[in-house]
Amino acid sequence: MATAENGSSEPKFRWIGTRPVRPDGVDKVRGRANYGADHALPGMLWGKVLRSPYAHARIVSIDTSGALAMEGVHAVVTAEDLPEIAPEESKIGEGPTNYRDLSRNVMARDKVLYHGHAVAAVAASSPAVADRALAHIEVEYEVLPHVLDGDDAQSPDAPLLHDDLYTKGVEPAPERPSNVASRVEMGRGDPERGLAAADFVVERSFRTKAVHQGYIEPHAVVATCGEDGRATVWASSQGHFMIRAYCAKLLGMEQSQIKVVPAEIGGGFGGKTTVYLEPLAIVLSSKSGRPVKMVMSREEVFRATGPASATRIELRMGCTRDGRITGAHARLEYEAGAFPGSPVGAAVMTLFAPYDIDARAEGYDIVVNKPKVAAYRAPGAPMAAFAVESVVDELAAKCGIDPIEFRLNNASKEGVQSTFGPKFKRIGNVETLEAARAHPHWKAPLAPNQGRGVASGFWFNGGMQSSATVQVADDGTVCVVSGNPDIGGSRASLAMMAAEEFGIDIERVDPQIADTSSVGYNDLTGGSRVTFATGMAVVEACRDAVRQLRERAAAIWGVEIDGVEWADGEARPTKGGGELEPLTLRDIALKAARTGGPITGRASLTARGVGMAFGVHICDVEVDPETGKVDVVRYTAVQDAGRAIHPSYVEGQMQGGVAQGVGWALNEEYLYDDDGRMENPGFLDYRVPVASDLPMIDTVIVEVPNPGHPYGVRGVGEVPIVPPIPAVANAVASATGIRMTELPLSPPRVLAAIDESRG
Amino acid sequence: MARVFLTGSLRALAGSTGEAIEIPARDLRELLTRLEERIPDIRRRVDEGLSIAIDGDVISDPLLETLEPDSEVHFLPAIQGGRG
Amino acid sequence: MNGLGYEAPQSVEETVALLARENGAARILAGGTDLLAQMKTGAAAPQLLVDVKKVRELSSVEEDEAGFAIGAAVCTAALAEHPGLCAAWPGVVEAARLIGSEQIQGRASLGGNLCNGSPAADSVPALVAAGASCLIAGPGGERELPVEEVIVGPGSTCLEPDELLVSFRLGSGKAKRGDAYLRMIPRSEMDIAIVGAGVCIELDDFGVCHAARIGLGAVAPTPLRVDAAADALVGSRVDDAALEAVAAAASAAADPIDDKRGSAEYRRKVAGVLTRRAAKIALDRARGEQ
Amino acid sequence: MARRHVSTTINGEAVDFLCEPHQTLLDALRDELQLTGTKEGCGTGDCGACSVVFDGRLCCSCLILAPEAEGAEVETVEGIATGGELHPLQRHFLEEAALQCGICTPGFLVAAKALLDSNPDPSETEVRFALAGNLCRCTGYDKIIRAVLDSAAELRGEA
Repeated sequence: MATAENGSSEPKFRWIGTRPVRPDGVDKVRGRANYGADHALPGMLWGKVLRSPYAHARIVSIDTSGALAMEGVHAVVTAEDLPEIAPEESKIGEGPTNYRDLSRNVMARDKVLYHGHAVAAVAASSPAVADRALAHIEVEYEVLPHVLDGDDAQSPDAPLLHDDLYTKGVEPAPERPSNVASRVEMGRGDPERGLAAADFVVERSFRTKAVHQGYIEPHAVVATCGEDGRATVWASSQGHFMIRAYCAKLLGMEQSQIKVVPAEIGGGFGGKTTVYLEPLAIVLSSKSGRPVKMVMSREEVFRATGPASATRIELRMGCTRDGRITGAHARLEYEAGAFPGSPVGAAVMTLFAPYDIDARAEGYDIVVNKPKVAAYRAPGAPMAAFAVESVVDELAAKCGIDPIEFRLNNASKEGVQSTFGPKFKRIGNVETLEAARAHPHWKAPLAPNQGRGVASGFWFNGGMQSSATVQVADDGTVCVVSGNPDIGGSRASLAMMAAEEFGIDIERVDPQIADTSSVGYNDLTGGSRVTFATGMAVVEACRDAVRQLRERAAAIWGVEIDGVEWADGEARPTKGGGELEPLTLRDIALKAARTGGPITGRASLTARGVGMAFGVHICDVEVDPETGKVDVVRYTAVQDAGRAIHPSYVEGQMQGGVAQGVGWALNEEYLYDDDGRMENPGFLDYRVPVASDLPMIDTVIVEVPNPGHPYGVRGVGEVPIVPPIPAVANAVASATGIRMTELPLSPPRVLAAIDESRG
Repeated sequence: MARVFLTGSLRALAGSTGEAIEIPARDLRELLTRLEERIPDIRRRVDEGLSIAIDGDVISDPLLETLEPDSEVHFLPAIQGGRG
Repeated sequence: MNGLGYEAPQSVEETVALLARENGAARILAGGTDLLAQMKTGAAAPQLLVDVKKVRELSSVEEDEAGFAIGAAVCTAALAEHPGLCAAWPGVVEAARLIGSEQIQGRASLGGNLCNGSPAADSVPALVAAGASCLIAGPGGERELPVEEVIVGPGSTCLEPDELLVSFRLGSGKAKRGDAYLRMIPRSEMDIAIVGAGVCIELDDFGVCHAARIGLGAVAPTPLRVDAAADALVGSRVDDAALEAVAAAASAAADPIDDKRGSAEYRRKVAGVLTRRAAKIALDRARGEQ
Repeated sequence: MARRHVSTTINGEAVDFLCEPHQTLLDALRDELQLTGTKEGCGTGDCGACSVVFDGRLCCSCLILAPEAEGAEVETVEGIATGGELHPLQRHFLEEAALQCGICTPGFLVAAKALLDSNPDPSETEVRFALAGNLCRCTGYDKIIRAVLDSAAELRGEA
């Protein structure tokens, strides 16, 4: 089970570190929580999307008259119903997203760029009528040659997806358009010199396939837009402020015309940090004059929403005989899908982070005729870690040094200059490696056909903007209002921090996620930022309220404010306060009307002091030598959380990240036929891990507090998906003696490698 | 006096050989104005999607941040889809 | 999928009459776990669904001294609750219990699994090994066929549009006989078999195998009865040499395709491995050791 | 096309609804009866989010035709808590953080209750295989399996 280990002196908290039941839990176990598809409005129509049957084609004409003439069809939408958007980089959401590309991904304009690309949409009286209506929309296509693979897309004679796409980040600027959208490079020192001086050099090429976030809730939205041009949207997303901003931009509306109400979200993992259906639902509602519900089928989720990039990574790394890495060079090629925007930049930034070494990485973002990729939990990092942690394991073996010792010898720590530029501030890389080494799993015996692998993982986590308001009711209870969808229990963490600040019982704190018109702007739930950044805003808002409470107490006692201190939920006179009786939160709140009015704390901030975080995972596998099947038989995840606010949900993030990483390593992959059609768009043949595939996942939370946060919090959501792929791959290598460098490690691939090695 | 570290292509543009160049500036705005002497379109590049790290703190959309006398400033390519 | 009719007849005769009337536009609905999924993806578009779960002969498991009559529409979860069947044919029951998840088991039937016509159907190799036969009713009366003759190609069976699969016939329990089924799937559950192997072995009083039957799934356009592999066991004490021989014979008989679930070469190799391992389990059961 | 009238029993109460013959039981529960606790994750019986107990058997309601509910007994997640008291499974799921986003939780609760009703003392492996038809992408299953085992112990009076 989880054991928290930290060296620092432990301040005494009443709630932080405990495991209260989450305040929104009862609705979720009673089946009363409303997710995207659970909303219904009177007179509601059903919307469906017509999707391209081709991977690459010009749209010659679209005739919607047949559909419009059908009984029960109330509106049809094509690209003409959406404004032409100028190319402009958005600063919010998932990092720089080009609004023109976003618009063309929501609905194809002039060209379809992948099989499943949205071409038109209808709103009808029932899903069945909507389906039939789609069949009556005639689209004339001029089919174009397509390209599905990153390598092929780079060849000079490859079909071009965008004839106005010139590679960015290359000097001098190229004259010919290309499928390579951008080049990015980062590094430190002179790795070539280091590589020349190395005793051992390992050079390998790695390939990973596209995989999907696999959230169980398909994308869903209900939207209504009146004749006054005002829209209300119930959306299941990772950020309803992002939904409002993107819809306003794509529809040429003001943000004040759109209110987005956050539905509960059934999983996102980065895949719901953009828009697919929302703009279409608004336009369909506006044209039909009725509310419109749109729910994707699972097949649509696979064919038309953002997977994580397929990648090819070449890595060269060298070390001295005594285990000191002298240099490394990596070339990363990430498929972006139909529009630029793969997370190769984040991969280039993070892949060498666990190590204090001279290294350089160059990354290429490559468009292909497949769905536009979207963020997937530490976007870009898991694939790069597969390469780095596999080669580090091989180097350790060549030196005959224990793989954790080898990593400790080269570990980055505070003050070390990272390969992406800045010096590391206080980080828990060493402490996490030491906790893994100390765990009984590291030295436990192995049975025949079993192997053990270890791997490190890093993520820089996000800060960005958050707002919170804290309303004190006259019965002394507190409502904490914030604006981040609660994917994995963040309401509980926010309530715990508020209860700690006020010094009251957590039952008296009511955490609410408010719509876009009821709380200040909040960047989306992503980058493992909610407990960190929104938590910081909640703490600031609580401190603002406590200051007001002290002011009211001072007024009641007729003293100066610095004569009043706040402790354990009450105002107390400071020393020398004589016979003044403490005033509880309720006492002060009851008199609020007479001492100045309602007490409301408020905070809006861009969170600074982001805590970067590390994880180290140990994995045991058993490999059936006759069928190539790999079973995970034991797993231990160690991670630095800075401070675990609610340990159960920190453990949950770690265990969930492990399961997704193991699925990515063993069985998950997009399979495409030669026409660019996905062959396995369903949970039967797109194999996510099931309960009987996994053992219990032991967790160890290391706490090296982040000085940048009032409670030392570091983001925990993304780190845990980074180590599993290499941990599994290193375990398979330990069990079979074969170094596999192409995912997934499915039974046919493993058996082929075993037979090949037997010659 | 902030020490500014430039990455690959920026370093070439700035014509600097070493890892870092020293620029006197009390805040980011001042720093960018001085840097424009060496890299005329530095502001466009920042707007187009460059992140800046000040003493290890990565800031995606920087403008007014103050600088300490010994601050270190790094220009990083913006993180595409980097905050999933 | 619209304008769909739904009927729930009470007898075999009524069902056959309905099928005859619709001549091909009707589909039998037992558990529906394959059929409804296909209707949703457009792979099937019947005009009429004939729900047969109310017909006694299709929804019950009868046991008499001759053996078992398993209704074609009985859900596989119910088979595991029939002590006599589990004792007599553990291989058939474990194969049926591998069809999908617990939720699928609450609906899926042996009839549906067979008539869906998939070469990778989990229950069919075990039924073939068990020497099961199928009772089929039609306008002209009933006929009985060995199970291996029903699937004639991927997704198609020998049943006429107006014929109804009523039940499966299996022999009664027998000492010194054991059957077993194994399959290869990438996960531990919830997958379609990349390869399936059903083996049934009968030993004489001296421990020598005097009868055997082997069925393979997902290695040919239809589930296969592989007599060459069975012959490799007959006359042996099912020792290691015989087991190697049965593995080789199974691999040789396999004629698989490359597809999204596995390569032909992989299926050929694993067909041998699974047949050998299933034969070992069947042997242990025949010796009463399991 | 004429809608069919279906009279059935849901969570012990007699219920009537109208449906198109092609609608599934899941569609009827959610869109005709506003019982939205049962969720759709895939529509093809591969994720378990739509699990219900149908005539005593655990099933995927997305693969049952609504007309088949005529005269049947249907139990959904909304019927698990009785008399304003959470079922031990619901309580343990909350106390042990066995859910994060919660979209799969209704399906897991229905499937786990069906398991414990038939096997009051399952091993960890038995629980894992019995729940293999319910996909969860957030938790990695660990806390779900522990919550089911702890609920079983409490129901046996051993907790």
